[in-house]
Amino acid sequence: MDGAGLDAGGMDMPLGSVAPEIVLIVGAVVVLVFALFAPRRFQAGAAALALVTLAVSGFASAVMLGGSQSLTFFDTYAADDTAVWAKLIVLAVTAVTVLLSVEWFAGDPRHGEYYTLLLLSALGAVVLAGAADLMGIILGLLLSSATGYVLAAYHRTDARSGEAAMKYYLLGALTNGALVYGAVLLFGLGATTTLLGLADALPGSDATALVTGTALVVLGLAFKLGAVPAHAWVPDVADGAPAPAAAFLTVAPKVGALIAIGRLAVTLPEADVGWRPLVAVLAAATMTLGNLAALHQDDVRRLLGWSAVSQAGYGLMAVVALGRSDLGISSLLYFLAAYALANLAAFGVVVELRGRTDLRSYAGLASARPLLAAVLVISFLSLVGIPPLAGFTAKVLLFGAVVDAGYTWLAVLAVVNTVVSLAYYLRVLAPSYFEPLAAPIPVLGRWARAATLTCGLGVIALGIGAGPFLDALGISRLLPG
Amino acid sequence: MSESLFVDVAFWLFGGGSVVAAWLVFRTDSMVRAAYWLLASFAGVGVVMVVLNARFLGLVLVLMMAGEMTIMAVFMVMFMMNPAGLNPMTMVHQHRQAKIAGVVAFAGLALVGVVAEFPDRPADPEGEATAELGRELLGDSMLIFETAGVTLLATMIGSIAIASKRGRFGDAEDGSAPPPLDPQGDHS
Amino acid sequence: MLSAAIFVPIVGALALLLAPALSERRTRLVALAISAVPLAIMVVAWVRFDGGDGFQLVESVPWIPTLGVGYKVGVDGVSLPLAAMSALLFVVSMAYPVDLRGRARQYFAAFLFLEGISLGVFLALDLFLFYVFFDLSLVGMYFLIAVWGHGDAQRSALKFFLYTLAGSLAMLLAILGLYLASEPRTFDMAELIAQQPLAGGGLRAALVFLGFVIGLGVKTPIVPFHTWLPPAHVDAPAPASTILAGVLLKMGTYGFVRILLSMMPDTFQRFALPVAIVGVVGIVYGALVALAQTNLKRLIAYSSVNHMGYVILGVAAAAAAMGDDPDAAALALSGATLEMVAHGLITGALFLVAGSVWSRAETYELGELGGLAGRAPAMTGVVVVAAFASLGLPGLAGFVAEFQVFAGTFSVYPVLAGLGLLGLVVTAAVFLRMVQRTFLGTLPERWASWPDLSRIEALALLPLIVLVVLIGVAPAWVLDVIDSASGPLVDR
Amino acid sequence: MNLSALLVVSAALFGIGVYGALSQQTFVMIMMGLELMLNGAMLAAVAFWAMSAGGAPKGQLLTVIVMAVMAVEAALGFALVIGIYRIRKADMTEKLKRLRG
Amino acid sequence: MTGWLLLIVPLVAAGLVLGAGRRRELLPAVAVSGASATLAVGIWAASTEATASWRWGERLVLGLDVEGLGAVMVVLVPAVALPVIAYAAATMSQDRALARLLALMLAFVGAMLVLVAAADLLTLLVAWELVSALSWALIAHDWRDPERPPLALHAFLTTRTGDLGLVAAAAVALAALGTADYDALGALTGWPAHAVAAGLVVAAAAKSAQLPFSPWLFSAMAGPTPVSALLHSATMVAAGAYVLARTVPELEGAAWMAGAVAALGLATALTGGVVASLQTDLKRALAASTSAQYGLILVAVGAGSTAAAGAHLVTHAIFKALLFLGAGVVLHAAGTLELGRLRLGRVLPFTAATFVVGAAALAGLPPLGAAWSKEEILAAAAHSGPWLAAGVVVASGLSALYTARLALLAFGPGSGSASGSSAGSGPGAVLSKGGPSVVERTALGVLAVATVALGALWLPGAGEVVEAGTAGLLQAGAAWELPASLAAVAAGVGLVVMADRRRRLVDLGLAPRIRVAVADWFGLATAARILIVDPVLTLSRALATFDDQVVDAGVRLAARVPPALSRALAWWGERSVDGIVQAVAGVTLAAGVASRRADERVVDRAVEGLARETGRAGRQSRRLQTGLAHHYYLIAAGGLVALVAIAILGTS
Repeated sequence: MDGAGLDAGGMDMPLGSVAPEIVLIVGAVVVLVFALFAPRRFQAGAAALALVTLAVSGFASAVMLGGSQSLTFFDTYAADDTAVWAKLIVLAVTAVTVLLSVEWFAGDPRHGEYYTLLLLSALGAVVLAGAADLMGIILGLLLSSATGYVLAAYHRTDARSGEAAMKYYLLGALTNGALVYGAVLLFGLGATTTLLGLADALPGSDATALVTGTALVVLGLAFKLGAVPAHAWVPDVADGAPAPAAAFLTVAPKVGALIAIGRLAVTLPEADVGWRPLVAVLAAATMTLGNLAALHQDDVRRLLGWSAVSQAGYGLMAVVALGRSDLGISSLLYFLAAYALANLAAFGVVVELRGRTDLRSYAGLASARPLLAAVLVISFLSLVGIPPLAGFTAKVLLFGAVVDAGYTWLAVLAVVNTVVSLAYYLRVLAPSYFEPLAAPIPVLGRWARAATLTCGLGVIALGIGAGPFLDALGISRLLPG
Repeated sequence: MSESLFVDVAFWLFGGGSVVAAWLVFRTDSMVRAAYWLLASFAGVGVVMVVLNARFLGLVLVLMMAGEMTIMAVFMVMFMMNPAGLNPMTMVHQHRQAKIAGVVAFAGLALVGVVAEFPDRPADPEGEATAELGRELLGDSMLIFETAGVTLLATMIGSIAIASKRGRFGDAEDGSAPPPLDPQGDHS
Repeated sequence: MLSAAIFVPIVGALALLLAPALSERRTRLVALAISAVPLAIMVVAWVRFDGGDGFQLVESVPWIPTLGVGYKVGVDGVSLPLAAMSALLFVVSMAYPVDLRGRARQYFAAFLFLEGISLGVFLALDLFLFYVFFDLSLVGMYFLIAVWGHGDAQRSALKFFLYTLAGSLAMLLAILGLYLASEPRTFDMAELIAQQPLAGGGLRAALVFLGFVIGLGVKTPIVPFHTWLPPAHVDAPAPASTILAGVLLKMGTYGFVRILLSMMPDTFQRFALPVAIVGVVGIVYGALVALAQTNLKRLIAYSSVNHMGYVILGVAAAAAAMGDDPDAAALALSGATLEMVAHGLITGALFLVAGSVWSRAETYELGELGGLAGRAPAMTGVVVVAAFASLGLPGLAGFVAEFQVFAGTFSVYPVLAGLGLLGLVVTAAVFLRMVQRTFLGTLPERWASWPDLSRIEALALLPLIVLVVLIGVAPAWVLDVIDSASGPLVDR
Repeated sequence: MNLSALLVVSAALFGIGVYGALSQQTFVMIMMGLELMLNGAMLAAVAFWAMSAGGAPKGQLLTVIVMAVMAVEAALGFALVIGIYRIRKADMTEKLKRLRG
Repeated sequence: MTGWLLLIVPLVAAGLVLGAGRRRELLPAVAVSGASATLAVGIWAASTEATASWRWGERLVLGLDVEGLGAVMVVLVPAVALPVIAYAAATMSQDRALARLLALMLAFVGAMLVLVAAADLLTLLVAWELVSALSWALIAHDWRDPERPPLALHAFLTTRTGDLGLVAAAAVALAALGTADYDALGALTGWPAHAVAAGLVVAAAAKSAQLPFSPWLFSAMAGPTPVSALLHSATMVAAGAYVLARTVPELEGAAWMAGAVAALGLATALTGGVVASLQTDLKRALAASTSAQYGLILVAVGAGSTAAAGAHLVTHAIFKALLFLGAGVVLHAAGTLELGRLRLGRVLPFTAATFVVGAAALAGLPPLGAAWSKEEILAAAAHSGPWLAAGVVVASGLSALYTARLALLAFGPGSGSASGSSAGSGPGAVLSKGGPSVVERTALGVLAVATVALGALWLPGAGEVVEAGTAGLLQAGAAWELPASLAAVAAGVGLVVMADRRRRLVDLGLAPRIRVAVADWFGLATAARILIVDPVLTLSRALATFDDQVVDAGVRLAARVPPALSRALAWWGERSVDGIVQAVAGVTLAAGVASRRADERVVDRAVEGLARETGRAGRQSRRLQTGLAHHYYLIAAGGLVALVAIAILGTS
């Protein structure tokens, strides 16, 4: 898309390159208006509208694949394949979330606005993934967070939901302060906020300021990613937020955040700031802490939350390899897709089981709900990285990338962590399969089930069909690197 | 040079005042007073901005914060069951750690400010700062600006969604709980 | 055709799970019919195998071309006997009666799944594919042990899964190391063998080698990575033990041949001595520890450690002798390969009988048994033959293999070979004591009505025993197939 | 007045904000701390704009963005506090410890 | 390929026997005809010098080649086996597992035939081990008796230990030469030659019950008498001597081998003589004499006279089978083999007569053939060295001594023994069980006649026949040799007569403790148990414990690391999340913000967890997640400092 067709405002503002984003905004507004004026019994129609929006936006994104791979809007926004893939992943995640939400929120009078917020939150993640400007990163993160807090708090009479949102907010606001200050420092050094400009200006600048600014920005993004040391919100949100929202919040923002970290990393001059070891240590700490804390969880949703923390650590491995291994970008995108599917599938099972979260209450699941149990197995094994599921190929790529980048120790640590993670995933699977059914296990509804099963199948399909997908990822670039 | 002197004095006065006001936010024993100290701190920074030739920004800041702090004060009166918000309050925790964290944060950033060499490229004092900002908003950074707008929109929708008690269909909170594990319950 | 051997059972497993429930008997019959397909395919492959060098009956489809990953299967003289033996063991194990806990469909589905996976390991000609199957075998076995095991089955299964997954992942890193060193990058085994990446030596080669040794060694298992094995065996249902010992352990040793010996022979040669020492330690240590066991299954499990020691010793000797003394190397390698097959058949039979013992007595404690020969002559006969085969009696399968291993080893590591011989005596003591305590002496009152092998049990054991004798007496038909690969493998 | 002095003041504001955010128990006071941090950031942004970025307009815009951040966080913070207070009668962090572990 | 008939015929016969197992009345006929057929095949093979080969693989080919001494053995083995099997079929007709016994015996003969016909070490090894295994099954025949299987195991393990020598020899030969043919062994040089030689000596020593492996023969007595007869005459025990006779001349690369074999043989001959003299059990005495006699044969082999060795092998095989069968009759008739309670000469005259013939042969009394072969051994020894000759003379004196003692005690006139006479269960009393049957008599008679017939060896010209038959050489004897050995024999017999007069023949005047110790191979078996078996078992138990508790503990420990780590994190988190900041700031701070109660609970729980020593305490890891937002703030703040630090470190 060279912008010639839809050039609206100026010489470098091809609206076509942000068509998916525009569709999301318009869709969000349409849904909002619909929700405001439609009678209560039609509120579910908002879900359909949201799905249509996502589909259109997805279509608009898909046609951009293999496009110009350039920066646009005066170097503030990236129109590269990485951003497009991120959009597609986020949109798919959002669509699944919509399906999971229909029956979950059926009794909520504010059902309609929920989809508006969901769409806007998706937009935040998308913007974060595409931002090629520090301000864009800040705003994408802010949009994603602002909607995220609300999504987490959406059960307004549920104390846990509010508590989760509050903690999410408090941590987010603090780290946002750090992010902003870090961005300001980087601006001070480079006199610009576009990543392209910074990439030109930063080499050779003052190391003290650069290091401090980098650390501050990384802290801000670590929050969005759910990485140490700003990870604490993840288990709380996974536990307290409405289950479909939890599914969304542990996945979609990470897509944006991980890519943003990647973009930032390739911008920074490696000689002046050792971002690679920094990210590596962050990855190591995140995966280790997440796995350790998940080890003895008796609450499945919290367990999934901690597993999401550890997965963020794995994801950071891809960033470590950026620029050093040609597997870097494809491992990053593939990991995101694989993680998104598996995590959604796992949360989908929880949703379909009406939010069932006590480990013991999973006893006998396999005999009562064999398909859901199978999805649980598939998603967990994929998160562990058992072939031929998507998670396995992701891990192969990640391990390969970091080994290639000279960070074998990180790969070894990731291996150790993987073994630990298997232990807690099996803690959930064991009662499901090896214990007799204690009480009947009611389910939510067919939309949630359909979405869950789709994700489960997707995990398998993405794993076995990794070939074409990786082919397509192969040409992705991470601008401005 | 007199202008320079004026600038220095104004800076030390308002900049220093801003810091002192900030400190007093957490030293006062009433939430309402804290809110106004906060406003004072922002006002001090606003003035410094003006001094630095960012007049528009300074003004916006002061106006915005004045509004916000008013809300904050009202809010406290409304919700904290603390008319006038004047009751003594020393509600702190992990005080020592917080102090250390604050000191470390200050020391670290001040160190960066003092030690680090930033490019020395002063802005043109005659520059049309406000006009440039306008051009930037509608030109190079239009996308950023639009994003900010959407973010504010989302914030409005979200705030209302969770804070407003009344909905179109009666009590907004009715039915806003997670579905029960057992569908025989009140699930519709 | 080979792909069918892999996917017919897997698809069959899915079909079994999704299809409406049948009676246990019918389910068994259907599953047996499906599981016989790979065996038939292996027989056909055996007939069509022309005894030449290199991979044959290759089927290849690109899979993830970006990464140089392909779906590629085929056989050579090393993999064909192993695959055929595995196919047979699966049919036999599935036929063997065992308490299914009312989950017949799931049981047979798990078995069929594992069958396809196991054959995949031996037939894969792509490292990525190899790893996929290698890892998946853990999943199938985990469920088999945990659901249908007895005793502390969940714990044992968990230990098995965690421990062997750790090993697998170590190997994954090694595979990646090898992959990243190849140029152009590929997982294709034939191409990697041709490229010989990391042939230059150096730290990287050593680390990759170490990763493989740990990864494959856990699965084999080599001492001291064997401690998952006894609990897994003891608590697993007998047919699963059979598969675990007969098939899954071979994946480790097969990897030694298929990967280390073929793709990084230089490095292997450099480190052959320590590996050989590990092998000898396994031989002696496994035998000695087995000697002290009072639990039938633990005893057999430790004897597996001992037997895998022979295999490791043979492979290491082959690596050491490669180039200098190709005859000795080929001898050792053929021996090691045949030992894998022989051990599968022999130990398979032993574990199946152990299952029969459990189904009759609910115990494996040797002290509670005794004098059963009078009540169960057929069972005794099977165990005696298997025991003698296991201790390396000529005329039975184990001897041909072990003798070749020793003959090959004597030319490079005479001292190690000599030490390894000690294992033979101890193994003899292990097995004859076992026979003695279980079947000879006086019959305890409580087993006065001990039933002999049922018809199905006998029928299942028969092919194993027949093959053990056949290979022992006339091994040429197997050895020629093996030699067709082992000779060229060590002489390049 | 020079850049260093401005940055020191900004650092002081930020540090006090950190202290407040960490030490205060009530949500509203914590929010004040957070605002102060942003206040410091804003001052630094303007300082850089004026002294080291040669008046690049992006500096001003950055300040505007920080203000937006501030506004968004304040609005959402109040909304959340209202919500929490309504269901839990909680106005300080210690009262929210149901989700743990 | 027809050479394999040597194996196939007896195996088929064994199969037929098993097949006829249901119809017990057919068993003797089937077995005897099978044994006869085997003998026929043996004769045919010897006369045609049959050869055969069997391909195992590219590098492994088994071969048979009946030649030289092998040709003799190929006839001898079934020839001795035939009467033994017939005897067994007759005497053990009540045994419910007779079919198994006979089948195993036939199979055993088949394995033995392959052993003596083998053309290479690999084939030899195969047969060798089959013989061992079958002997285990034969010895453990009465498996219901809880004492017998362990004895069989002992015998098997001892020989198996020796077998390792042969495994090593075959493997080394194959590794060094690419073939293990006897004919090729001469090409061995250097360490492989020594290794092969040593392996063969060890293997042969074990099989032929030479020192230090001799005690297994006693354990082997746990088998039925016919089994003992079969094992100790021409078959299993003979294998060792036979192999040495075949290989010592070939292995030129290991010059020490001949001397070692001779020394070993002499030592065993002397020791075995003493041991045999002190036995109080007829079969055990015969067993010890077997060791001693094979010691003599080894002397001959070591001295280079394969012919003498071969001749003695043959003569010994026949008379020893005779003696064992006689012992069997005794056992059958008297129900005991206790030497002090026999003296059955009057009661079992025919048996006594045949036994005396055998005994005379064992004692080396001319004109029996055994005496001739012994004289030839002496001649060969004398040719090698005077000390060896002197030893052989002493050994022959010993053999006369124990033989005479045996004959006297078993079949001597009257009831000389105190216990035998005084007890009510005297010989007369036990005779109710009856004397030897027709088949037994026939078997004894045939063997006795054969023993006597071998006296033909004294005829002139016999030496050439023997040399031709065994493909070896005889040494010309010196004049002093015959008188010397006769004198020794006389001395031995004289001693026995003297002792008998004094009624000390049973214990030979030795204190019981010493006698028992010496009779038990000078405590060799005990020593082996104390020095080898017990340590191995102890080691094995120790290793098993080690394996359970240490090796696996390493794994368990590793498994405990993550929980422990998370426990540490928990402590850190709960007790003072705040500690991060303090630590980073370098300020020492007393622990603290979390409430006292929480603190106590954590520490308490941590202690509990430790006490339980399970990974369960790892549950505490999530206590870093205190649920308190301001703690999260601290973590984030501390983490930021760490980030800066790492970035600084990483930048350099």
